[in-house]
Amino acid sequence: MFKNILFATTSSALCNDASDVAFEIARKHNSNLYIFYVFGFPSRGFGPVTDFKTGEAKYCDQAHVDKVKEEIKKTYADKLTKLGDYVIETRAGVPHTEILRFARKKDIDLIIMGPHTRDEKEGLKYKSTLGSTMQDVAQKARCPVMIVTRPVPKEKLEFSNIVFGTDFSKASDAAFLFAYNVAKTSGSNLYLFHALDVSPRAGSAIRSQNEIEKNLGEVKEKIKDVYVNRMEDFDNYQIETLEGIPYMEIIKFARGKDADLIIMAHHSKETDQDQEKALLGSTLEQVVIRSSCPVVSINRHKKE
Amino acid sequence: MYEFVSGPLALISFAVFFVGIIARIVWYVKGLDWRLDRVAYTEKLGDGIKGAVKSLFYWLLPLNRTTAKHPIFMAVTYLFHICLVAAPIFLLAHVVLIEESWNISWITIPDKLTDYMTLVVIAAGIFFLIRRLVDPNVRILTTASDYIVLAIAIAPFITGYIAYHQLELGAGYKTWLIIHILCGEIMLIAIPFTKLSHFVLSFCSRIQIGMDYGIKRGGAKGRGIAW
Amino acid sequence: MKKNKTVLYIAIVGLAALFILGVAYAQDDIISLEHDIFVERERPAALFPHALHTDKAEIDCLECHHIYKDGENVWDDSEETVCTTCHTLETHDKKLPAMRAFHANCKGCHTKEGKGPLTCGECHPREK
Amino acid sequence: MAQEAKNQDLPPLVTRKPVKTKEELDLLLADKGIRYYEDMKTFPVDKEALKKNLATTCKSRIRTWLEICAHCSLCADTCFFYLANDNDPKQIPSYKIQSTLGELVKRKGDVDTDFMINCMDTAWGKCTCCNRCGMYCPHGIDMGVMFGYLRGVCFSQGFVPHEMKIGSGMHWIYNAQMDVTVTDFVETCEWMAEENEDYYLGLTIPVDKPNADIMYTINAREVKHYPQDIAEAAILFHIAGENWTVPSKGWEETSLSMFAGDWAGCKNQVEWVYEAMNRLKPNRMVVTECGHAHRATIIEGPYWAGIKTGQTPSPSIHYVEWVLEALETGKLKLDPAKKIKEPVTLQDPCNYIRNGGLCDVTRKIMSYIAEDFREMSPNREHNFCCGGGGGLNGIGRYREQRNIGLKVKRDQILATGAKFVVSACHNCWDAIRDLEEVYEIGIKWSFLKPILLDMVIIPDHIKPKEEE
Repeated sequence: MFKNILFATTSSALCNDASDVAFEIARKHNSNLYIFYVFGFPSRGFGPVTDFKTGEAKYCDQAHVDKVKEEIKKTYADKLTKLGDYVIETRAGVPHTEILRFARKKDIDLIIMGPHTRDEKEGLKYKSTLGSTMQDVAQKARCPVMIVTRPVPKEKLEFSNIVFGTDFSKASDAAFLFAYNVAKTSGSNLYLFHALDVSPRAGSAIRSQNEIEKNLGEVKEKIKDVYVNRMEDFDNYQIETLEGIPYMEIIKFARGKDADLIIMAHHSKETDQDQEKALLGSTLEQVVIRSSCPVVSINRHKKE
Repeated sequence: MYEFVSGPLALISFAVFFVGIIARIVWYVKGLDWRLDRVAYTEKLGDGIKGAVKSLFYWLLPLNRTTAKHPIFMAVTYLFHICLVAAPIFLLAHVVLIEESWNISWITIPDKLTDYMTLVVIAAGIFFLIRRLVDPNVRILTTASDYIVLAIAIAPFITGYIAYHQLELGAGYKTWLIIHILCGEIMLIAIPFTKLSHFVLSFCSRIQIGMDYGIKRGGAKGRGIAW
Repeated sequence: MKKNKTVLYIAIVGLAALFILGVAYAQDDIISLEHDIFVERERPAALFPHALHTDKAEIDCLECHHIYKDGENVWDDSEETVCTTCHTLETHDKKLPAMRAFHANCKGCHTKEGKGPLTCGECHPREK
Repeated sequence: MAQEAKNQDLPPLVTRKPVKTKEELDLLLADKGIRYYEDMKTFPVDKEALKKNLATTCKSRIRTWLEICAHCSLCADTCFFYLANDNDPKQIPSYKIQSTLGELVKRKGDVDTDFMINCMDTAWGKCTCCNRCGMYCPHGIDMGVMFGYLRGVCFSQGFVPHEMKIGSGMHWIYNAQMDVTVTDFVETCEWMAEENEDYYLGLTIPVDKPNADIMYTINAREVKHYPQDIAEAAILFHIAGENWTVPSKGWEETSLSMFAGDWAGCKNQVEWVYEAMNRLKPNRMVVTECGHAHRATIIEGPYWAGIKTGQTPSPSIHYVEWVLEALETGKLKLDPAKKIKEPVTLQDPCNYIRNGGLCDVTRKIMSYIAEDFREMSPNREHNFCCGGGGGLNGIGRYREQRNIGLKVKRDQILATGAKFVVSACHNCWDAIRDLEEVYEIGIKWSFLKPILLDMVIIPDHIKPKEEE
């Protein structure tokens, strides 16, 4: 299922939780693990690159590459010993570009990463030009992208409870297939969940509770119609709907069900030019920041 | 002595002057190379001429940004050059001498006016000199030859003024007159060989840069370059 | 008293007239080429001590004064003596304009003889 | 001493020839300019060759300029370096050229190594060849042109900044300013098409399509670091319904060879692009939002390639020209409600404004995208260089000097009151990014493509269909 896993690391504490998850999944699935590190962007010509993590300018020559690889090995020493196949790869460039380029080239099945540069000062400085690495990767990757922001106990990686959040988009379709696959393989509980957006942001007129409840009923039917029919003999699922602000409802729901994994689509095309939206972030981003379990974002079907 | 400086020597210096500047123009034009300069001079002659005319128009007249930016200096410069060229050419005495020698003549301007023009040239020369000595920007650029060239350019006017007004000044009229003529001849001879060659080469350069912009650097696009 | 005064006046005028006549007759009182046709002069009139040329230098009148007929100078002192009668400001009848005539005549001779001034200021001196 | 002895055994880094092999290039890259500049200090001047070079290539135009310069200092305040360095007389363009090329010509090439290093430091570190001074000289003396020439002289003698030597080598080896191969380029195009085809139906990036209307060429940096720029271009062409293509060979429009003064390299590079024009026979070529690329391939290129008319084999235009055309003909329709509301200013890139005559084009585009457009002062052909032109952005040796030079642009931007700078040029974009990094004045900057993409009305047949 996860033949090739790409773990995009900043080689800092920020990625510790993600690394635990990455190594464990790779071990469990006997996957090829690519530990991927991006130095940053050349500050000029063929000169040193500015490290996004430290803001330092360093030449990416062989010595430096070796040093960084050595450091990564050291950082993950005890975990690496348990692994079969792994490769440490480094690149200089814009992180999300290099991650995506590599993922495409190596036919990666799952990208695992931490929240990356989101709340770091240096990262913010570049945000207006480079965007948030996580968001860009999640948005553009052809494969599922798992974002881990909190520590995950090993046993939770059995994925007994999976929440699939849908908005019925085409992208959600891809997310469903992945959720279904994982649930089937791991024998998990699959919650097919939709949050009806009743926040003022949604723009529509305020609905009466009757109307909302009617809508919720319709949504349930739709879930059955769209997803349930496609699950052959798999019956370990529940359909749930709630009204509210979508990301809040997903978080609350996942917490209530002691979810181990949230799977959802991320198909916002909002660019960073749109200040308001960039500031609030997409539903996915909010979920990622707040979720206590890993979140998998899927945007599209894998290229055949 | 007077006969010599106003006769054969004058002839020689005029000859050197004319042959010299023509040679400089020929040398300049022959030295233009469409490949080295990266300007399609002949292939796009039409655009080139348009650009050249534009360049000359905006710079022969004070219709350019440099004049707007440095009005005082440029006013002095324009006046200096106008007077420097016009005064000797249209001075009655000079025209009379030329007419008597070569039987060609042209209009003249009143002595009173040339007298003021001479003063303008001298005053401007002093202005340039002081600027060279005082302004750090100009000082760093200045070489000995700049002073020499300035002296060569101003000397005929100072001596001409002295001679015209027949001031004694220790030497007497005739001596000053001879010095004046010599100074004029030195200037004529110096023009092709020194920075004073800008007398013609500046036009060459302006035409060239006009063509450059007219042919190559977007001159044919939109309204062309705005000097 | 009154009669005496009248006599005195007559005497003065008479003397003056004599003096002027004498001067006129002697013809050596020409010192510059003050011709009326030069209305707007750029330079003072040229100095021309006539006597210096005729008496001292003993230059023949025909060197300067001329009326040509069939290529021969037929001038004599009964003829016109004022140069600008023929040589007007502008050229006409193939006659040189006045200024060029003077310049050619004076400077030509000065050059040829190697005597006399050639420079502008020597003939046209400024008033000091 | 020990260092010298050691250096003698190592392969030479400073040479009078361009770098043409991968080995030499790697050696230079690995050196980071340390031994390179150290070796340069003792690298001899080939006086005979220099003399010959000057005699054959320094002709009447430059000699006249050098000779008739009136030393009047009117060019002083035309140079942003002079202004940024508190009116330092040593930064007067005339002084800079007279003390280098002027002296070189006067001495007929009889100069020493220190002199040549000073020439290098001046030609690259104190002049971006923006040609602004040339527009203010009453004699029409263009010191930018002369510094361009001096760069060539320096290059032929091996006195060239480390990164410029590498850049010129990259062009020889990869036909691109960076180590981007044809495969990298084509793959990136495929990748970008894949990444966006779900959002824009029918989106493709056609490679090597003959007789297309537009052959689009780019800057290698877009492949290497900003592939989304290629995607944006593709999307906009697609929305506009253009029949366009990219050449698999001949896609690189930039020329570090030009910045380096490697004239043979320049010729080699543009011929690669022209070859693509001749092969694919497009109606015209459009170059990406890059200033020097336009200058190198469209303005100067034909002369390097020996084309007498000074025109590229296919008519060539800058991206901004295409944008304006698309806006005016309605191929691209922008949503007026999305016009930028905040004050916006515009950077005029020297290489296609002063040296390309496109100032009206960019302004007309601004009228489509900005509600509160503020001109910098001065502007258009008279705008100051961003501070990073002429390859200066890329040279480590002059980083400090460049950062000082950025002050002029910083003050120009601040004076407009705008916090958003539109910059349709890679190097200007970089310089403005760097000036924000160095001086932190709180501005944003952008190419045109993302702005247009944000505002453009996407035709229905391109919109993805959500099964609802």
